[in-house]
Amino acid sequence: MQELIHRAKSLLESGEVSRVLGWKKGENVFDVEPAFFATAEELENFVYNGFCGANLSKYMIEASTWEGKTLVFLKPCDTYSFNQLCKEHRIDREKAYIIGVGCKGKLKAEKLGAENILDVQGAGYPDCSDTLKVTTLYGEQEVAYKDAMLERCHVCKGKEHQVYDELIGESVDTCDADRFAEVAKIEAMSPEEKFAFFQAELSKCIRCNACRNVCPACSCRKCIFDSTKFDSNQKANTTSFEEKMFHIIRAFHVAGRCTDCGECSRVCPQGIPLHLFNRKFIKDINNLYGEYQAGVDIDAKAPLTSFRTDDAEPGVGRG
Amino acid sequence: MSKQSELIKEISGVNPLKCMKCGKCSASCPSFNEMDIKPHQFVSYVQNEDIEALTQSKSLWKCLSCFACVERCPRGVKPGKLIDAARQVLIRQRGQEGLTANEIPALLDDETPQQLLMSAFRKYRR
Amino acid sequence: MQKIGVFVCHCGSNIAATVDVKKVVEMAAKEQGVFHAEDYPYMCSEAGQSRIAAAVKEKGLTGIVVCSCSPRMHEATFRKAAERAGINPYMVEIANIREHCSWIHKDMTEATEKAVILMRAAVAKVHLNAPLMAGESRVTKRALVIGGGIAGIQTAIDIADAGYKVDIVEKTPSIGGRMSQLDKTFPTLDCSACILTPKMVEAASHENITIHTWSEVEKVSGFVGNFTVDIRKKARYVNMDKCTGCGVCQEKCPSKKPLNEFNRGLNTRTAIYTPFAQAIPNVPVIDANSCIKLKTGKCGICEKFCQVGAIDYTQKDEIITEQYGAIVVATGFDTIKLDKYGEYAYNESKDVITSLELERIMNAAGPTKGHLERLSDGKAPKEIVFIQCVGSRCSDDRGKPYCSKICCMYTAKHAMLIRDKYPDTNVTVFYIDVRTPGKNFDEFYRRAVEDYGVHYIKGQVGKVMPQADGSLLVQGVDLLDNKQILKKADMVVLATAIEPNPDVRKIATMLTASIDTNNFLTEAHPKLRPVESPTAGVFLSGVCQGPKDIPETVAQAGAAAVKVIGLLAKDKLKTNPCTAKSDELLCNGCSQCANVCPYGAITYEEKLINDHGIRRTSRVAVVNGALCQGCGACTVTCPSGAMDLQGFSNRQILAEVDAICR
Amino acid sequence: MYRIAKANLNALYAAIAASKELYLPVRSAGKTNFAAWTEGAEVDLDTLKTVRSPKDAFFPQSENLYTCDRTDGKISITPEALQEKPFVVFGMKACDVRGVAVLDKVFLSEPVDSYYAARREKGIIVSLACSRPAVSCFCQTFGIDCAAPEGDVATWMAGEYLYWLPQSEKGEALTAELAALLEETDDAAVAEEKASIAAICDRLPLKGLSLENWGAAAADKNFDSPLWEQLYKPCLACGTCTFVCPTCQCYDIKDYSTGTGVQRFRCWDSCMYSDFTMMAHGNNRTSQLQRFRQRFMHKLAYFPANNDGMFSCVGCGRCVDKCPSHLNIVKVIKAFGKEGV
Amino acid sequence: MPVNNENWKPTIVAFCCNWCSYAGADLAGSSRLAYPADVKIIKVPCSCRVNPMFILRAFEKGADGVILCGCHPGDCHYSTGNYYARRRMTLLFSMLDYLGIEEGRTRVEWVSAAEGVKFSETMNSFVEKVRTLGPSVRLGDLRCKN
Repeated sequence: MQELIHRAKSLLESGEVSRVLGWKKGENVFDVEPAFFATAEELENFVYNGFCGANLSKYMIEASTWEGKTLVFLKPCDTYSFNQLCKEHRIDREKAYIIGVGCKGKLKAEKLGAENILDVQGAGYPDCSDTLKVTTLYGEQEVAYKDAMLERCHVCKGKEHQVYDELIGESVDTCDADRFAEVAKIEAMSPEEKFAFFQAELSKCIRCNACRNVCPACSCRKCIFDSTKFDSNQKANTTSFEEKMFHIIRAFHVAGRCTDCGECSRVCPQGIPLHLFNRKFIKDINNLYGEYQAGVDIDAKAPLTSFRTDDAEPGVGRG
Repeated sequence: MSKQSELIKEISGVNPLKCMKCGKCSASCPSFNEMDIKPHQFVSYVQNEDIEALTQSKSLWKCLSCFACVERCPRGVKPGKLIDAARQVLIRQRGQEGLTANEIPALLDDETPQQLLMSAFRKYRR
Repeated sequence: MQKIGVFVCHCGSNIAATVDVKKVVEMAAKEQGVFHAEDYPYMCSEAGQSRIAAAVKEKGLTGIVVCSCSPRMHEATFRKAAERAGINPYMVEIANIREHCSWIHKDMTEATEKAVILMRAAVAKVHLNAPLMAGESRVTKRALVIGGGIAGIQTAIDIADAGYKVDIVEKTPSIGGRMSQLDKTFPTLDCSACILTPKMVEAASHENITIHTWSEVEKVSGFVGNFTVDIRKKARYVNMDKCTGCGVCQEKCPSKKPLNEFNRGLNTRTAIYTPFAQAIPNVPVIDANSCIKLKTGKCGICEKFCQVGAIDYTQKDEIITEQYGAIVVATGFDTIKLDKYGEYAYNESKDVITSLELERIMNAAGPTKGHLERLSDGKAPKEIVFIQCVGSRCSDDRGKPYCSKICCMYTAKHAMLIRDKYPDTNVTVFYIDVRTPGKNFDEFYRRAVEDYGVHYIKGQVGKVMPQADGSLLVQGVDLLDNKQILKKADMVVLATAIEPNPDVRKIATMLTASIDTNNFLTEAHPKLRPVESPTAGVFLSGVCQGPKDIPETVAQAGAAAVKVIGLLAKDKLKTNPCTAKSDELLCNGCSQCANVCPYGAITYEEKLINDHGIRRTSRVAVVNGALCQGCGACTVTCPSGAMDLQGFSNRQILAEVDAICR
Repeated sequence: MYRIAKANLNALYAAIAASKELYLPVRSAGKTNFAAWTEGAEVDLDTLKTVRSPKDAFFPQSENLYTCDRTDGKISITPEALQEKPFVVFGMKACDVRGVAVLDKVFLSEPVDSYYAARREKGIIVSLACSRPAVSCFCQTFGIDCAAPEGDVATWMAGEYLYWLPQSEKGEALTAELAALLEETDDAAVAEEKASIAAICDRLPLKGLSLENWGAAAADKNFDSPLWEQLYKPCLACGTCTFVCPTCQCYDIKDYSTGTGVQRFRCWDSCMYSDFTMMAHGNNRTSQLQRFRQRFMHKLAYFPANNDGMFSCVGCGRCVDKCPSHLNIVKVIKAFGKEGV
Repeated sequence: MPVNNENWKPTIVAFCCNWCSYAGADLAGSSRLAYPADVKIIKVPCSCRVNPMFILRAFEKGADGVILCGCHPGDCHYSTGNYYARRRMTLLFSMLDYLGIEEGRTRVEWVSAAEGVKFSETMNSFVEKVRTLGPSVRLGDLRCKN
């Protein structure tokens, strides 16, 4: 971590970058927040540990409009989003100096009992340990690092950075599950079971829009659900199948653009597994139109803005 | 409306209205000269609901069910199926009075084509 | 807030017999924003249109809903009426209560309910309609004719005579098309070449006509008035400018195996060849697939003998790009393949031939130098049987469901010519019907029967059986005699069905012109616009639109030319205002819309945006209204809803959905 | 003081639900939220904080106000019926009960919001002491004692019993209705539980959180502080903090087209949203900094200025737990505290 | 929720492209090929104009089935529109299946201007299918009903 701070300071001092986009210490070990640092002094509060899950690519949209370059620290999975945003002309590559940071898996504080944590030992970077020692208000406990990881780290797309100016730090492969297993499990359910599952999950939705606002693909200047152009009075929620329209359309709008960064599921206050929507589309796209990973190749044709004359017909695989 | 003509249409699945009277069925038929009612005329009999004449005709038993007419008909009318259905109607009318398999050998003569025999056996076994 | 008038048409009894029009009027009057509702027997009539105008004036209407027949029928009529009445033509919406309602439903209550809902949907849409202004686009004063047969030649000459430049693209080495393969023409028995070659020469020498033979259309973009076309000029390996057409190269060419396409493969030609003597241009091409030099690098005989040094083995295909205001499709036809008709033994016997092959046999320049001979043994046939409707009027997948139209007449012609030239030859024609609607057509047919003794038998042939002695046994039926006929013949001629040139599908796709299930190009209207394609700026000439004979083809060619001339005579065209439009306040500049636009109508600009007082410079999409054709692909790709389609906006369609589902 | 064995709670719920609507924390799809009680619902009194606060019971996320309909050219207006059936909100924590007091200030001051007033009148609050307060809790800062919650009835979980203390007329009436299930007992167990809770509260990391630089006086003082520029940056402009908050009371009024008319409804809105209070000319707060500042200034300065010093934060800590960027009101309070303006 | 009520009439929204399917519907009309009056057609320039939102909105507002008709692949008046529509609808329908929405409620059919018979047959079979499924509730918006 000191290496990151050191490097950031020297880039700031040399004037190569005007600011640094990274993570800042919070009140506790886990409540790190994304932050811009303008001076070496401010960088004293820089932190990079197992709780730095936030995907900073999204903040680069705004940073691209500012004078000068921004040094941004990107984890391997964040670089997919960065690329995708470059592809869509939302980020100016020239305005970013990217340090690709290593990743050994990111943690979900909730899995450690976030509301009672006083301290966590072993979540640092690069020196994290296999077992986290958690001190809570109500006693101490040990949790395997693996067991506290975000869902997305278990199905990690790999620790290769897709875009960077330099790389710092080592990574550990954390992938130990099939990315599409959950989707396949739901696909195998009966329609009634599927409906019951999603109804229970979506009924929790409070339409706080955290999933949308954290999503690098959902970075429309004005979301159609906020705009009057579609007559979509989506501020009120419904009682039958709450917020389905919002979540289906949101997933549809990011289909072929979603890099599966998993931020939506990370931030949902109600713990709705929102990645199941996006991953369903990714699975279908891979199956029907060939493997496609958004954010890998800036020049690749996106699956929903291209076609083949012998594409599958709608409803293929039904009944 | 003659029930029998409806029955024939139903059994055969033939729509006589499709016929454009080109005669290709009769031109293709190997038993043409044996027949009193010619293949291209079958549809007219069904359309005119003159099923009686059709079921009484020699043609009924002269059709070899070779289905050349079915194959070659440009309009998909399939006169061979019509005659097949006419036989079926007759058989249903006769009910138990029909020939039994045992009675057949006595009625055979050398000129009866083998295919007709096979066709006949097929019907009688039902 | 719109003031809407609803006008319900009875269409005589077409609508009124099934839909309670009074009820529709009554319900319309209750709709929000509807200030006027009335019904009338024929809304499209002069009187009906006047009522609309009167209501607009009297009630100050701003929007109009006409409940009538399909908008495909009279939308334009009512838009014009609205314009005359002083409101924007795009403030009119049609509720289709005839084709989509009265004609398909029998129950009056049910049909009326549906008509009311369709009316409501149209009213809901009009509430959100906005006046649209047609833009203008320039017209390139040059036409392209695809296909150099008689249809293409005639169209080109007519357009050129009116003073406009025309290019003909022909994929074979020479213009002339099918007609150049014919011997004589019915019902006058003119020599085909004698009437065609002057036309070919006229086209070739016309100062306004450029002919690209041995060329194919590669790519078409743009729109009416402004097409951009890539033409592939295939390598000819002969320099057009140097060649004198002396023909020595063809005499000397050692590769003599390739089948002669012009003679329908009945004989062979050399690798370097001109398809026929009167070819235009009279410059040979080298068939790269059979040229020894091009295949193995050894030979070069033609080059050696060419006194002007016109042979150039290094030629490559060349793509030229041209601008056109209008495109005429004149791609013609071919005969169908007879592989599925085993009963006629076409593939078994050389003496079973198609009528087009007979044309070549009868032609003095053909494989038999014009002598009527059996191709198997060269003997003169004494018994000839013609079979009509081979593959025509056939509802299964072996043939075509339509009548090929020309066979009855050319068979009569063939029969007559044979009987005339070879009186000792018997000619029998098996027919289903003899169809002779045309000037002097039936007279012609009767002459064949009465004056030339052609034996017409009503009935079909079931089977043609080649015999060991080389003859053909024809089993047919005489339906009038009710007799089966077994006839020995020396030659059987099949009146084979014609089908559109197989290339037409590819061309139609490039032109975005629609084709029907038989691959014939579709007209904009089967009766009223028979020579126009539904795609603006694309016109139809000849058999590509449907079977026709030479006079009809020439007539249609002329008609297509007139339509082209009418188009090229304009300096500017009004463009469809129902185009996409980007809201720069919402646009993300992500380029997804541009990726799906088939017309390249979307570009991006860095623009200073004032968003309610907040200023920023942003990359935003800009739609070129002249290029946009209004498909709407971009609108769905746009996640922020910045891209919308005028005339079919998101809110308009949602309003229709709401009205139907309420 | 009354008590009921925990094992009997289902009977208690059933008895309440027999004549009233009953809302209480129910676990569903892995999360606990207030929901209507039904036979077989998985009641969860152990989870300290429901994801969203129980303010829905009085101020639902969306509610119809009235319906307009145009039939045969005539317009009719039908107001939504006011709450008539009595209901009980069971298991509200001390902070959430105070949250209702904050809402009262807004909706019960003139002009009184009749929909809210009806719900307050018909609603009975049965609060529950917090056995295990959490790290993110700071209700003490606002003078709230989570061991002695307010409400019509206060309850405590101790040992095998739920202890029940009516604290108002409504509470007494409810207790009377449930007399058959409740047995009288002394205060001993509750006193012990209160002491235990107090001991935990003493150890809470946010115990000493000071509001020194906040309150009515801060309205002008803190407005132009350069700190906001620092603080707001990570904010994603989502509404999580607002929608889990027990005191946020901003709403939007919208019309839902029924085809022949409209339903006018109101729904929660968030000052964090860019289209909050959007008007024809645009928005009166044009940057996220302004929107971010508004939320905290409202809770910590403007509200106290207009309501006799009452803060509109109750220290429940939900926003602290849920913010996707780990921004929160505590960081804001501290930032200005450090400054010591 | 299948209903036994014979009189129940589903609400069916059919989006038809202007060039092929709308003309196909016209042809069905001029050929007097009957199909249930439950089908209401909305004209769109091309199948690619149909936003998934329109389809969800229809269900939200009470439609029981939504069908999209366009030109046959390869025959699009705009060359490529229906290819995009095909991918979009394939994914959307797959998502709806995934959410447990009855699959018979959505359909895409390619109907050319010459296929009046196909149009009519398609509508007949689609309405029949939706009838067996009964009223749509899973995607409905309860605000519509109160």
